[in-house]
Formats: sequence, C-alpha cells, structure tokens
Amino acid sequence: MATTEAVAALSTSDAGKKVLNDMSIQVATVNGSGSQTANMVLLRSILQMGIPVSGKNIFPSNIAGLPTWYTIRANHSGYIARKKEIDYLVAMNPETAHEDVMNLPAGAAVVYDEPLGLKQLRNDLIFYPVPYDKLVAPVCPEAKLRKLVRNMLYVGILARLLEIELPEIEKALRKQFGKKVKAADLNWNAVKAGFEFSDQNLAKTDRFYLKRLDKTKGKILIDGNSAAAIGCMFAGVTVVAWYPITPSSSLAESLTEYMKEHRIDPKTGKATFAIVQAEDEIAAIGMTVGAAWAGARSMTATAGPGISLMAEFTGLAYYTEIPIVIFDVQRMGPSTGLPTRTCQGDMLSTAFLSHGDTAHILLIPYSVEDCYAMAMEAFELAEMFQTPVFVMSDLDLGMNNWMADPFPYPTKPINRGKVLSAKDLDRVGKFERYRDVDGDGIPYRTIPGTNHPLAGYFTRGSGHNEKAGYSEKPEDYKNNVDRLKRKFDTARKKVPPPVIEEVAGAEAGIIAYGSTHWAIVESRDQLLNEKNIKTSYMRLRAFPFNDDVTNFVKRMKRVYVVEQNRDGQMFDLLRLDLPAGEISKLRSVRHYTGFPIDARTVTDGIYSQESQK
Amino acid sequence: MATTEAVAALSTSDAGKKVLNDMSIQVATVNGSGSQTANMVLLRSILQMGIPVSGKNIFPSNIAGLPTWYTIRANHSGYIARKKEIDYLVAMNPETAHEDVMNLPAGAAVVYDEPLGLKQLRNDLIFYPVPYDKLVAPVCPEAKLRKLVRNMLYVGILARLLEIELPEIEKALRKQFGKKVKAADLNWNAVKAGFEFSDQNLAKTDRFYLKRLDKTKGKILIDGNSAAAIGCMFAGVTVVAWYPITPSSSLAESLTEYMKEHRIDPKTGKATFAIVQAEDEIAAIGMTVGAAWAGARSMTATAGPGISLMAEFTGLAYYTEIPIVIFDVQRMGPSTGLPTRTCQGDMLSTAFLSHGDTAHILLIPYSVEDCYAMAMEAFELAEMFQTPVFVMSDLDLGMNNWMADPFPYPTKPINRGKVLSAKDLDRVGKFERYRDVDGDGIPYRTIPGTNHPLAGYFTRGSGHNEKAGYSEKPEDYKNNVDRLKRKFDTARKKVPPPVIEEVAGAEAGIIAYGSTHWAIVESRDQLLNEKNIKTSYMRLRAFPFNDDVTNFVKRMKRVYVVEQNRDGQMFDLLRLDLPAGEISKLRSVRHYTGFPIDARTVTDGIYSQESQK
Amino acid sequence: MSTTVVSPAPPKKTNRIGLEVVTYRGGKTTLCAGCGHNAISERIVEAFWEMGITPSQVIKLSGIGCSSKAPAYFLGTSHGFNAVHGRMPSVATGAMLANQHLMAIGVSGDGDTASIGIGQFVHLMRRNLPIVYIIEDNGVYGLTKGQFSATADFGSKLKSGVVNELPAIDTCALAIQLGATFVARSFSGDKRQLSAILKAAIAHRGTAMLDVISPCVTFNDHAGSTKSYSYMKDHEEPLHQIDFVPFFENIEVDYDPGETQNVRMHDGSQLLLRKIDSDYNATDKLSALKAIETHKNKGEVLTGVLYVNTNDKDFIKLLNMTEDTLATLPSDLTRPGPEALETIMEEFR
Amino acid sequence: MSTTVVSPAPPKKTNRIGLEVVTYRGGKTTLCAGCGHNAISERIVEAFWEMGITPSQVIKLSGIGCSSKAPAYFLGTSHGFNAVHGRMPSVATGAMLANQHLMAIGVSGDGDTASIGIGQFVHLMRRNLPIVYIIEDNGVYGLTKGQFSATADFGSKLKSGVVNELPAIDTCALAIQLGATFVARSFSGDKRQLSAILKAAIAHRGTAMLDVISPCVTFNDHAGSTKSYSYMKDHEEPLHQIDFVPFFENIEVDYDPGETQNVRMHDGSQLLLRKIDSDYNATDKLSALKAIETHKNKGEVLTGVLYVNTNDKDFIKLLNMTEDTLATLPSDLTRPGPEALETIMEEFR
Ligand SMILES: Cc1ncc(C[n+]2csc(CCOP(=O)(O)OP(=O)(O)O)c2C)c(N)n1
Ligand SMILES: Cc1ncc(C[n+]2csc(CCOP(=O)(O)OP(=O)(O)O)c2C)c(N)n1
Ligand code: SF4
Ligand code: SF4
Ligand SMILES: [Mg+2]
Ligand SMILES: [Mg+2]
Repeated sequence: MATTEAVAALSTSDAGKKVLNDMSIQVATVNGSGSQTANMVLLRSILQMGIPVSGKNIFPSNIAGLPTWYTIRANHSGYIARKKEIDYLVAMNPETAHEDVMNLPAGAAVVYDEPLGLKQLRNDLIFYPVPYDKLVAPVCPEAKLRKLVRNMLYVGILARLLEIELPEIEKALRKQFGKKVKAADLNWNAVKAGFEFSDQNLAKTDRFYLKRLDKTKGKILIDGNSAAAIGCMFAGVTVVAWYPITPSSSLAESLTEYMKEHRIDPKTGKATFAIVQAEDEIAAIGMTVGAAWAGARSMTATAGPGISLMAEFTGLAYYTEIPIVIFDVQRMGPSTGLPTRTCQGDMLSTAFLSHGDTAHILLIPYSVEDCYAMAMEAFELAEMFQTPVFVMSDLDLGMNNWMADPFPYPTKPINRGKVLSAKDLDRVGKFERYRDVDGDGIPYRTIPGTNHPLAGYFTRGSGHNEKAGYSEKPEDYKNNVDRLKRKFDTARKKVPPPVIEEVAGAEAGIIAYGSTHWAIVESRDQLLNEKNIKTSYMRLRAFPFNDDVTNFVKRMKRVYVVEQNRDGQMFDLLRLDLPAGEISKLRSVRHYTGFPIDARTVTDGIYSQESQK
Repeated sequence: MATTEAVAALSTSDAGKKVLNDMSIQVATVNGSGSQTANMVLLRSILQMGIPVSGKNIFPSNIAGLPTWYTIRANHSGYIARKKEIDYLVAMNPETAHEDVMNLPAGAAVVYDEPLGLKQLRNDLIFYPVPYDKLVAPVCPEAKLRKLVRNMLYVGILARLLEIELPEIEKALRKQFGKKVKAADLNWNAVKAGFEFSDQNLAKTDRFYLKRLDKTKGKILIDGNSAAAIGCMFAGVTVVAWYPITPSSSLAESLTEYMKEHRIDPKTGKATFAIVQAEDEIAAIGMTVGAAWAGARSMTATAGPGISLMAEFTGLAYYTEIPIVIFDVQRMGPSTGLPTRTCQGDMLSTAFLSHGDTAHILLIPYSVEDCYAMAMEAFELAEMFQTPVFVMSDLDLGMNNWMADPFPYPTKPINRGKVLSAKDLDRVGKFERYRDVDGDGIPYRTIPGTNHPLAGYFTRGSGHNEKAGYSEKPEDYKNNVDRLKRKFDTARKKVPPPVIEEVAGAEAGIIAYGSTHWAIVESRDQLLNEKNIKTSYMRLRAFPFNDDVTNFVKRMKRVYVVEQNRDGQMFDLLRLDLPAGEISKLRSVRHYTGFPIDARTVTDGIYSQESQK
Repeated sequence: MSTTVVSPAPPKKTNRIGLEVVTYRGGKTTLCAGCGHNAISERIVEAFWEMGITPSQVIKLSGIGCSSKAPAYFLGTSHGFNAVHGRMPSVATGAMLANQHLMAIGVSGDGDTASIGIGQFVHLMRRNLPIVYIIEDNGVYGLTKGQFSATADFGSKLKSGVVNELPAIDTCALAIQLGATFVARSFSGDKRQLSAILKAAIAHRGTAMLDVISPCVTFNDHAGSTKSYSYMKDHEEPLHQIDFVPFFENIEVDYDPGETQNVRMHDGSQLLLRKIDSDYNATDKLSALKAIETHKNKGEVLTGVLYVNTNDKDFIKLLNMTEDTLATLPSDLTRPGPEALETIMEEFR
Repeated sequence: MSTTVVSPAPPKKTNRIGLEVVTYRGGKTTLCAGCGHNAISERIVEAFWEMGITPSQVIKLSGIGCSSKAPAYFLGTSHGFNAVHGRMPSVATGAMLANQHLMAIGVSGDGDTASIGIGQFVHLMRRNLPIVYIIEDNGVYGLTKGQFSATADFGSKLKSGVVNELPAIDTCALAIQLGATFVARSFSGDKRQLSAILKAAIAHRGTAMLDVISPCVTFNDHAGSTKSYSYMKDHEEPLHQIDFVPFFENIEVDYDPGETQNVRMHDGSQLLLRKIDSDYNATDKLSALKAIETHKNKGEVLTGVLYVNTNDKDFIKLLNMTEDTLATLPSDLTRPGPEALETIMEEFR
C-alpha cells in the first residue's frame, strides 16, 4: 500500500539546493516490531532542537505482523499537517519496501536494510544501505532483544545524516526509558553504533538537514486522547463507563491511569471516581445516563459503531434532559470501516442522532490543547443545558503525537448548572422539573437522594408535562419540545464561537474544523504564495452555529468548506443553517482516504474551483 | 385532554342551515371497553351509503381504563383528513366528558350517558341524554356482556339522529361479527333498541344529516399496516424478523396471518416462509441482514426506538450492500415519546442512519393503496440496489381505517436484481463482488450455497476491495465509497418520482408527503375557495429526490413544505438537495401534537405566510 | 416443629421513622384491574414502609412495559426513572455509582428482562450491584398486546391458540449461575411469601433478583397459560415457610437449626427459612439449580428464597470507592490542584 | 478396558468427496504467530476436510475481534460473513432460515460473545439453531489490546497487574441451561480432542457450542493468567477420551457400555466417550452443570463433550418450513395468485 498519493516529480532545478528544517521522514515497518520507542526518540529530539514537528502513525487494524508507517514531519514554518511527499524513507519492512520506494518523489533518500537490495529500483533517489544484522549483534548480545534494538540503529543513522544533535537524542531516549536505565544504556549504544556506522560508511548525498531553531520552547508532545483525559479529570468527572474501541480506548485507559494517580482521596486512600468497562456501548451510555441523572459528572468515549449503538439512549438523554458527555474519536467509514484510519465522518449523523426530533451539541477540538480545554467545556455545557454533549475528536488528533503548549490550569470554577438542593427547595417552595422558569428553555433539576419531600420527580422517555407527570396531551407534548428547541437556541450563544482570521481583500473564505485545521494553515500560505489567492478563514468549534458563522459567510464571496469525509457533512450542516441567500457561496473540498488531510489536497481543491470562480 | 385544538366559534348565521354529509363524529370512551366494533359498524355503514369516510383512533399507550377517542369523518367532497372540529360527540367516558364538551364548537351535538349530567355545561350545544343502563338491561340479559353491548346502543341512536340507513348498519354489523351469529343478533337488537329509544325520546335539533351518495363504490376499508403486509406477501417475502413495537406490530402480525393462510405450499402443507419474533430490534435486523445475504427477500418492521437500535446494522447493510426492507411506522417524539400518536419525525435521521458516510433510500406511502404498492416496490429496489430500503409509514396511515380501491394484482414479475447463478458464473468465468461492471454503481452478487468454485466471497463491514478482499488501502476505500455514492445517484432515477399537480397561474407550491397528503387536498380547496390562493402541489414519494423535485421548485415562486414534525425534516432534506438558488423559496409548515394533521392547520400555516409574501 | 418465631407486631400507624403507609404510595395505577403487577406494587409499598426506608433515599427504576410502569404507582415522592426498553440495569448501575447510599429498586418485565434486556441482566447479575431487581413475570408482552416472551413455558398457549415451542429462560437459574447473591421466585398472589421476600431483599446488600409470577389478566390468564392465577394456585410449590425479622425489631429468635435455616442479612436482619424440602440448602448454588430443575420437570413452580449468599462483595465494594457520594463531592476533591497538572505536563516535556 | 475402537484410517490425499485438504484452507493468517486462534483454524480445516463437507455449502460467520477474523483463514471458497461486534448469532439465524441446507460455522471471541454479544448468544442457544458455534476464548479482548473480557476468571491478572474481581461467565454452563444441544469445552493446544469434538459438532444437528480456550500470546499468556498455554497445560482436566466414527466410515464399534457412552449423532455418526469420571452422563444437564462447577472449584478446567442431546428439535424444524430453500423458491411459490388477493380484498369490503 502506498501512503503517498499522486506526488508530482521534483523539478530538477531544485535538486541541488540544501533543504533545511523541512522534511517528512517515514519509518516503514511492521506492527508489533517495537519501533515506537525509536520513533518517539526521533520525534522528541527534533522538538528539543526547537524545530516544529509532528508524528503520525499509519497502522493496520491488527496486532502484529502487518505494515505500519510512522511519519515525522519537521518544518521551520510550523506546518505540522501530514505532507504527501516523503523525503526520507527508513525502509524496514520487506513486504512494502518496493512500493514504498516507488512512491517517493525524486531526490528523496532511502535508508534500508541492505539485503533488501532496493538500490536498483530507481536512479533518482539517494540510497543508504545498512547491514542491520551485522550492526546489531555487537551492541546487543542478547539475541532476543535484537529485534527491538535494531530500531535504535536507524535513529543513530538518521542523526548522522540529518545532523540531529546527539545529546538531544540521548536526552529524549533517556526520558523515553525512564527508570529502565539498563535498557536505556543498551539502546543508547545502538544509537551510537548507528551513528558511527553512518559516519564511516554513508556518504551524505541527499539535500535534507535539520538545524537548531527556537520555535518549540516549553512545548510538550502529547496525543489528543491523553489531553482529553486530562481535561476530563480536571473537569471533575466522577463516573466513566466505556467499552473498548479503536481509536477511543486510549482516552478511557489514560483517564483511568490519571485518575488512579491524582484522584485518590488523600484522607481515605479511596477513589473519588468510578470507572467501569461496560459490557457494550449501550450499557456504557446507559451507565453514563444513570450516573448523570443521579448527579455525577459522567461520560463515555467511543467511535462510530459505538455512536450508532448509542442512538437510542442519546434520544432518551435529550428528551429527559440528562447531562452526559460523549467523546466520539472518529474513525473511517460506515460500519466497521477502517478502524485505524482517521475521518470526520460522524458529524451529520451525530448532530441528529436518534429518531424523532432531536439535535445535539457538538464540540470540535482542533488541537491537543483543545482536546483538553473542550473536555472541560463539554461538562460545563452538558450541565448548563442538561443535554448530551458530543466531543467530536478523530483518530489523527486522538492517537497521534502533537506538540503543544503546556495546558493551563482551569480558571473557572466548576458550575453544575441549575440544580436545586434541599435548601433551595425550602426557599422556593415549589419544583416543576420541566418548567421554563428563566425563559431560556433550561429547566431546574434535583438530584436523587436530595432529602426533601419536594425533590422527587419521575424521569421518563415517554410524554411528560412540566411537572414531569406522564402526559399524552398534545399541548403538553408541544410545549415541551418547543422548550427543548428554545434551549437549543440558547445553546447557540453559549457554545464556543468560531475562530475567524480575516484577511483584508480576501474574496474567498475557508471553513474548516477539527484536525483539518493544520492543513488549512499551510494551504492558505500555499494559495497566497503560489497562486496569489488571499483567503479568510473560519474554524468552527461547535454545533449549533452562532451568528458569527452566518456573518462570516456574508462577508465572503465564496466559501470553501474543507473536511475529511465523503459526503461533505459540515457543508450540509451549514446548508441547513445559513440564510438561503448565502448558501450559493458554499463550495466543498473533501478528503476521505483514511489518511490525515494534507495541505496540497486543500490547495488543489480550492484552486481548481477558484480558478473557475 | 382535549382532542380538538383551538376551534373557532361557529358564526351564528350558519346555525340554522342543514349540514349534509359533512361531519365529524367522535366517540369518547375508555380503552378496553370494546367500542371498536360499534365504531367499525358506524364507519362501514356510512361507507356503504356511498359517503366518503375515514376513521381515526386516538388511543392511549395503555391496555385498559384510559381515555380513547374514535373519530369518524364523513364528507361528500372526499375530505378524509382529520378535522379539528367535532360535530357529534358520543360521550361515554365520565373522566373526559367535561373537557370534551367544553371543546366543542357551538352547534355541535352531544349524545351522552344521562347520569353524567352534561347538559348544564353549555347552552350553545344540542344535548341528547341516553339512559344506557336502563336501555341495555332488557336487550342483554347477561350482565357480563352489557359493558360491550352498551356501545351498540349509540350506533342505533346515531343511526336515527343522523339518518344512517338501518339495513346498511345491519349489513356492516353482520360482516363485523362474521360467523358469530348469536353475538350479531344480540348486538343488532341493541342497535334497534337505541334506534327506537332515539326515535321516541330524542327530538332532533342539530343540523347534521347523512344521505346516500355514490362516491365509494367498490371501496374497501383497511388500515395501512394490513395493506403493507399484503404487499409484502405478494412481493414474495420469505424471511421476516421483527420485535413488537407500537405502531408497527400489527404489520408483522397481520403478515403472519396472511402468510399462514396463503403461503403454505399446497403440495407439502409446509410454510414457504419463516417469521421470527426476535429478542429485540438489533436481532431482528441482524436476522433480516443474514437472510438477505443468503438470498431471501427479507424484512423487518419497527418504529422510532427500533430504528435507533438498528443504526449499526443499517450501516453494515449499506456498506456490505445487502438488500433489506425496513418498515418504519413512525410514532411521535424522541425516545419512547408518545407511542400511540402519529408523526413524521424519523425522516432526517433515517435518511442518514448510522455513522460514517451513509445515505439510504426512503419510500413514503401516502395511502393504504400506496402501503401495498410500495411494499412491493421496496423489495424490488432493495434487490436492484443491494441496499437497505426504508418504507416510512406512520401511525395514522398504519393503524387507522382508510377507504381504498381494492388493490390491483401486481403486473411486474419479481426481479431479484444482479444475482449470479452457478450457470452465470460458468458463462462469465469471473466474479468480483464489488466491481462496477455496468457503470451504475451496482455490483453483482452470488448467494451462499451456489454450487460453484467461483461463487464464494467474504462479506465484511471493514474495508474491502473490488474482490471483497480485506483492504486498508486508501485507493480501495475511496474507490468503493465513490461507487456507493454513484449507486445512490443511480437510485434517484429509479425510486418513485414525485406526483405533481400543477395549477396554471399558481405562484405558491406545496410539497408534502405521506399521510399529510389528505390535509393538503382539503387545504388547497380551502385556500382557493376562502382566500383565492391557487396552489400547485408536489407529493414526494421517495428519497433521494430526482430532477422533478428541483424543477417543480424552479417553476414556483414560493414553496410550502408541510409536514408532521417539529424540525421540518423534509424541509431540511430539500435544503440539502436543491440548487442553492432555489432554497430561498422554501417555507415550512409543521404540525406536531401527535394528532394527525388537519387541513385548517395547513391553510392557516400557508395563509399566514402567503399574506405576507 | 420446634421453630418459634415471634412474628413482628402488627403494623402500627407509623413506621420506625415516623411515616404513615400513605407516604409510600404512588400515583393511581393505570394498569388493568386485576393485573398481578398491581399486587406487587402493594407489597412493595408495605415492605418499604415496614422496613422504615426513607423515601427520598430510594430510587425506582424500570424499563418499558406494563410492569415497567409500576414504579409510578409506589413511593410517589422518590426519584423514579423509566428508562428505555430492556436497559434499566445499566441506568441503575450508573445511578448507584453516582450515589452508593441510595437504595435502588428496579422493576422489569419478562419481555424487558429476558428478551431485549437479557444482556444487561446477565452483566448486572455478574456485577452483584446492590439493587432489588424484580421481574414482574407474566410470560407475555402485556403492553404490546400479548406476544410470547422468553419466559413463556414450553408448550404454553396464547389466547389465539399459538403454542410456544421454545424452552423458557429461567431467570432464577440464570441469576444464580451468574453471580446474583439473593435469588427468589414468588407469586404476586402469595401475599405473605412475597412480603417476607421483599423485606429480606431490602435488607440484602448485593443483587437481590426476584422473579415474581404476575398474571396478565388481559392476555395470559386463560387455560393453557402457565402464568395464570389458576395455574399458579395449582402448581406453586413453596420451598419453605419464610419469616423475616428486621434488625430493628428486638426479637429473640428461637428455632431448630435442623429444620430451619437462619440467614443473617447485611443489616443484621434475620431471614428464617423453615424447610419443607429438608435437603435444601439455600446457600448452595448447585442445590438451588437442581431443585429448580427437578420441580420444573415435575410441572411445579418452586417458590421461595432459592439462593442467598451474604459473603460476596457487591460491585460498589469492588471499585474501592470513597464512602462519600460521588455525585456531590466538592470540587476540591474532584479537581486536582495545579501541581497535579504540572506533574502530568512534565511527563510530556 | 474392553472398549475397542478401530480408529479411522490415516487421512488420504483426498476425502470422500474427492477434495484435497488444500481446498479447505483459507487466506494467510494475519494473527500473531502462536495465537491459539490459528491452531483452531487448522483443526477446522482438517475437520471439514475429513468429514467431506462441500465447501460451497458451508457458510462461515463471525463478529469482530482477532478470533472473528479467523473465518478468512479457513475454507477460502466458502461464503463468509464478518458481521458487527457481538451480533453474529442473528445474522447466522437469518442465513439459516434463508437456506436451511447450508452448514453454518460461527466463530466468535469471548468479548464478542460474553460481553456485547451475550444477549444474542442466549437466544441462539435457546433456539437451538443448527450451527457450530465456536468461542475462541482467551479471556481478553485481543484486537483492542488486552482488556479483560467477561470470561476472565476471578482473580486472574492482566499483564499490567490489574486483577479481575468479577466472576467469569461460564459459557458452557449457560449454553447447557439455555437449551444448546451439544456443548463442549476444549483447548486449542489439545489437537486430538479438539478434532474429535469438531467432527462430532459437524455431525450434530442443532446448536453445537464449543468453548475453546485459545491463548492470546500477546496479551494473556503470562503468569497470573488462567488462559495461558502453561496454565491450560497444568489445569486441563479431560472428562473422557473421545473417539468419533463418521457415518461414512464402515467401522464396527465394539465398546463396553459401562465405561463408554456411545452417542448416535443425527447423521448416523457415532460419538464415543470413554469415561474418565465414571459417574458422568453426557446427556444429563444437571450432571454436566455439577461437573463444571465442581472442577472449577478445584481450580481445574474440565474439557470434553459436556452435554449432548440428539432428541430436541432444531429451530428450523420448529418453524414447519418447506424443505425447499426459501432463498431460491420460484415466484409461483412466493407470490400467491390473484384469487388469494381477491379473497383478502373481500374481507375488507
Ligand atoms: C426499543 C423498544 N422496542 C420495543 C418497544 C415496545 N415495547 C413496549 S413494552 C414491550 C414489552 C413489554 O413486555 P414485558 O416487559 O413483559 O412487560 P409487561 O407489559 O408484560 O408487563 C415492548 C416490546 C419499546 N418500547 N422499545
Ligand atoms: C460496536 C463495537 N464496539 C467495539 C468494537 C471494538 N472491538 C473490536 S474487537 C473487540 C473485542 C474483541 O475481543 P474478543 O471477542 O475476545 O476477540 P479476540 O480479539 O480476543 O479474539 C472490540 C471491543 C467494535 N468493533 N464494535
Ligand atoms: S395488559 Fe396485562 S400486564 Fe398489562 S396491565 Fe393489563 S393485565 Fe397487566
Ligand atoms: S492479539 Fe492475541 S488474540 Fe489477537 S492475534 Fe495476537 S495472540 Fe491472537
Ligand atoms: Mg410481561
Ligand atoms: Mg478474546
């Protein structure tokens, strides 16, 4: 399988130039071979050199033995989206080596296991053969460990070829191994062996170099699922129910780890939370609903198939007004699809998840910082509006490594929304669960166990009146769902507004969201620099939309909605929301191969339509 | 609970006129009291008199003891939608009698149980007190049966007051009781007793009369679920898996009865079908999918909560291209909602049911004839396109009684779509399950058990290539889902096109679908006659839309989308599909109380917007 | 017989927490007159009253069905939750995690539990969540008008004459096998037995699973039904005579251990099972499974406390949770301080 | 020992329908080297080949998981269906209704069956659908990287050291109780036993439920696991020695009924169970349940044919279906004539 799509040949005039701090390195290997540590060391040491960087894993839905590609992009301008072209291939996997090499652009470099004999495949590439077996034996006497240690050899080789600073590599490596000093030493020796081999045997003929910059000071490297987990913990989540599913499992699993570490009551040594691996997604959301009803901040995390299974309970939570948070770490395709590939394919069906008239709040993080912040925001909004809130992350964001500023400690206190305590009930002397007391559509609730004769009420997914009594009366039904609609309209103004970057003189606007953002940043520069097309940009952060969205479109002549799905789902949601007169401005750019979107695709997609206007 | 909403007072000038063949009769009673037979006799005898009629049951989600209203509308012009105003109330239920009476328009008549003492409630109504207990005793010596027989008294009373022909009543009654002659006699005596009592004791002072017409010749009276069941049987369905849920249960249950009667192989006395009451909706659709995959024409029937539960399997069937038919007999509301009330609330979420990029064919019957015909159409389309097809009926259509022309025997032979037999395989010598051989996006399939070495293939909800092999390759994924989209586009031209009734000079168009149709017919006349507004009308019959839909909108200045849900779901589907320039023409008229929509609501909804243009 | 049980004093006007029985009633039932479910609601009202449970500390949960409507008809001031069909167990689990101090009573039907809900049922039993879980078992789907459920017995007949050819799922046998720690079968018409069992179930900490045969007078009370009043009157086979002595009644219990099994409940109450079948040991799983099977083969419906185990940890205990209610923990306990965030950030530097 | 079993002749190059074993193979496995599931696939290949089943008449079904991938690795020319997670039973049911003449083999995992799929599992067993249903049981979710499943034993440990505190669901005990008619437990490492059981399962008409312990070398093969190779080697306790004599092998079987139970399968094959535990009666539910429980309490994993019942009707029989395949009935059988429509219309006039 090619991980590079349709790459244009390098113009020969560029061939001589030195390329500094701008490259994609791909390690093509087999999953289960333990290359992650080596790749993380590479990634981290480049970051430590002050160079913006990102790491993306293209892995199979399989445990061991199938091809995996890890791609590191380093870029002085801070472009960290996926790039189609691979500049440096580390070919470790015999099965894909041929195809991997054939897909490289001219001028790329290939570091490969000598016996693979790739050299003869092309004459427009630079080849660096490495006798791994020969090199690994002396550094790693224990034969069993060699499979793993081999990987560190290429770290050393790349260090030499690309001029990655060895002390940064050692620092990164020792961080990676933590307290396992012996393992760190062993691996460090392998790095050095690779470096020395390279130094003595490989004549650098490619154009790619890394050199210290100062653009990453203080940055951390983290995946979106960990970031979201941290956010959930600081949001004060108390009940988590989940069912394993790629790519969301690591959210629940890292949350479990953090909670065990930081959420044990110091007085009693007991957990201030409950995390349950449920028997399936229906049970997971059922527990989440039950816990939220009984007053806990509760959540679940899942992916597409789980979202489908959660449809019925989501409708119940919407209609009975129970605040739950659901993370959808989106993966590719309908049904099982491609579980290890990324997509933004659940937007439309989640916005209207479940039968009957329903609509849901969606939050859409675009960065790991945002995964953290929006996790907290999600709980606040869920409790403020007493309704399900979906956080629409994706595999690229959730499972890949991103650099980020350290997360700020939350400044706002936790707000549990309109909850009436026994004292409140004494004071107001009256409680009607579903009455719109404040005119914002949001009713008051009480929590089971509240020791007050007025507190109890009956929650039901069937028709109910303002007093939560069973009702089939048409006026009660209408009154209630009209209020729900009013509540949703209130939410428009409270969900995170879009972020707009407006450029004077730009006729074309771009709308994007989530992990697509990073390709947009780069593409806008490409459009400007290569085609002289100025663009304004609106990054959506939530559904439903507020007026900023309409106003942005109003100010543009043409608006490109860029997203990662086949059907243009955000394009559709916008069509449903914008004033009719604005809709003709919308154009769609879509990417849906399962790989993260790249800037070139966006640029081409926009340019081909802009050029026809 | 009032079953009449906001009814304007009758202008006193009308008070004297005789009203012929135009009225709504409402029997307000308690469910489980056995009034259905009496109501059916009333309904049928009016039909037999040649007067267009409809019968609608407003019943609670409960087995016995709660209020039920049965409404019969008779109308010379063939208006058989629900009418808001009740002209004739038969008040049998002490609990609701007060409210029922208070909601009547001036001039209405009330036949009531004397002890209820309703007379003093209003002085602008005509009251007919009936001493039921006294009357029933002599006709029905067996005390146990009196509760049931009471109901026949009001049939006789109404017969006298409204001038329903007694022989037609007897005919209808004897039909209703079938072979139970003794019961028929008993009840017939009750009718006569009611008639005589009325004749001797009740001076007719209201304005309502029925008189023989000739507008119902040859018509049958049937509910949509039975009609759909008959359609399924003649479609050649072989496997049915279902789970009970109101209002769809009677579809599966009557299908079971028909199949037992008409689908037993005469040679062997064995069933040519399998019907399974599954353990839940997920299993029901799973069995449907399995059966369809193995070559059966298979189906399930459900309502909203079941649709939500079927989301995951629907996505699987879409992506693996398995032809299944799903009846959604829509009921009111999100979650459990109002199970015994009608709605068109699942349109949007069903069109895009399941995560990832999916879209489904929806067929939308508007009449009982259509329930029959579309059941057959659904199987044809499902097998033609190898995809799930939803038939979007509703409670009003499915469970109420409608007059109809007898159903025509199907003329088209059954077409199983692109299925390759062992012989075909011999001939073509090659089989790739997911290849677009014909350029229409529709691939060929084989059926398990096909005795040929080429026949076998692997069906999976995960990524696959044209040969049905497992694949995570981006190009395979894209190729496949692009073909699915192509297939869906092919379907646009094959699903039933809309029915358009265009009126010269009409600026305003109406778009409606399903059971809403009947209110439209009447409303268009109201608009014309009362407000002098000409309207053209397009009745949608399916999703996705074909070009007729766009062209209709293009020809109109303003288009009213009338539907029975809160969110304007078809309005939204149209927004997604129409050219941007046409969208501003769309306006929305919605009714969502759980009661069937009436013409006045449509007229008011349209007029209030038309008058502002 | 040498067992002497001083039966509890006749109910007083108020219970031990000073409440009258009326406080434990709920809304007016909308079920059919004569429906077994109504009788169960009455027993629930009495049992909670007699046990002196504070209504505001009780949560009532159910799925969908006639039976699942029942929680609206008892304990009117408690919080109630009528969930989606078959999924009450997960909702109850979540609620008990949020507030372990609540007393949960779940009401389900045989359709709600044994058909659509069997998956959540299995896992609820396995987790031994503290809850009184009642199946109001009529062998049919009442609310959708009388289809067979999965507890309908092999060979039993619908009103329409259709015969059930599938074996019944025995929810008690299943519960015992899966880990429920208090499993009983009773009959809505057996006032005395059902009352005693309910009170013991309330005293139990863990999953108390009660399968209560509860005839559907509208759809399953005819000849040919095995869940009708008359069938149950003829075929009920009580395993023992049950007496329940709540912990707060200061009563000396004197009994013959050979003939009576005395089970000490978590709250100190005592459950006295005066054996009819003298071999039976209610704390032994296999003996319970065997007794159920043997009586079923004889065409009898064995009722009573089939199995009880007061040793196993309940689900809340397993999770090592703080004693404080999670739902109302103050934010200084739910939001770690800045130093925790700093520690975490450090890992990613 | 007086039982004499003339063991079947050594496998020939082609089987009774003239096919070589290679025809029964599938795609190259993508599971981990050493995964128990691969060994099971090999036994399946052999068993179908030895039984001489026509591949085009077999359907292979599964859910989602490493185990559920297995059908791609055997019987490459048969139709296969990789359904959604936990819902293979319903798909298999539908397929068998459409074509009762197919031979269905379902492969599931312990997560796929005992967690998300337990509801459909329960009802599949209850229906006694003709299918060979195999749980490739490793006590963890392999494909999602090693979380506990619901068959993980109480007290067993994950690699990370986390201990399982919930009781395991015993799928065999459950299947027996629910109505499956052939229930066995085996071990992927026990070639001989697994082969014999598979062939008997193929010969059986009804639900043959096989729980095969199948170690996950990547996530659950460490010390502390009770589903590891070494644990199974130490704790497997075969119930009997199994010999299977297929109907088409013309072999006289001579055995001592006191020591060997001879079960005649639907197709005329014979299953010979040479008792180790001499009290055991494989046709008695209670004795099976008891044996499972007793050995579990001793820390042993009892393997063998735990229960077999060749008397009960399978689901297809219950439905009184025509012998013809529903999927391919000609339309003159599936579409009644105009007179039928007329009769129906008459009812509504
Ligand atoms: C998802 C879903 N499917 C189906 C239904 C329809 N339904 C309502 S109650 C019920 C069965 C109730 O049977 P049971 O639990 O035995 O209760 P009973 O009425 O007999 O007390 C069904 C199928 C539903 N409400 N939701
Ligand atoms: C609806 C749904 N939820 C979750 C998943 C993710 N998932 C894939 S396999 C699996 C568990 C597999 O465990 P098991 O059945 O034991 O198979 P094993 O891999 O151990 O052989 C899960 C949870 C999914 N594919 N679909
Ligand atoms: S239908 Fe049956 S279960 Fe439902 S309320 Fe009536 S008697 Fe009870
Ligand atoms: S992860 Fe475990 S179950 Fe999955 S293939 Fe590897 S060894 Fe087998
Ligand atoms: Mg029931
Ligand atoms: Mg497993």
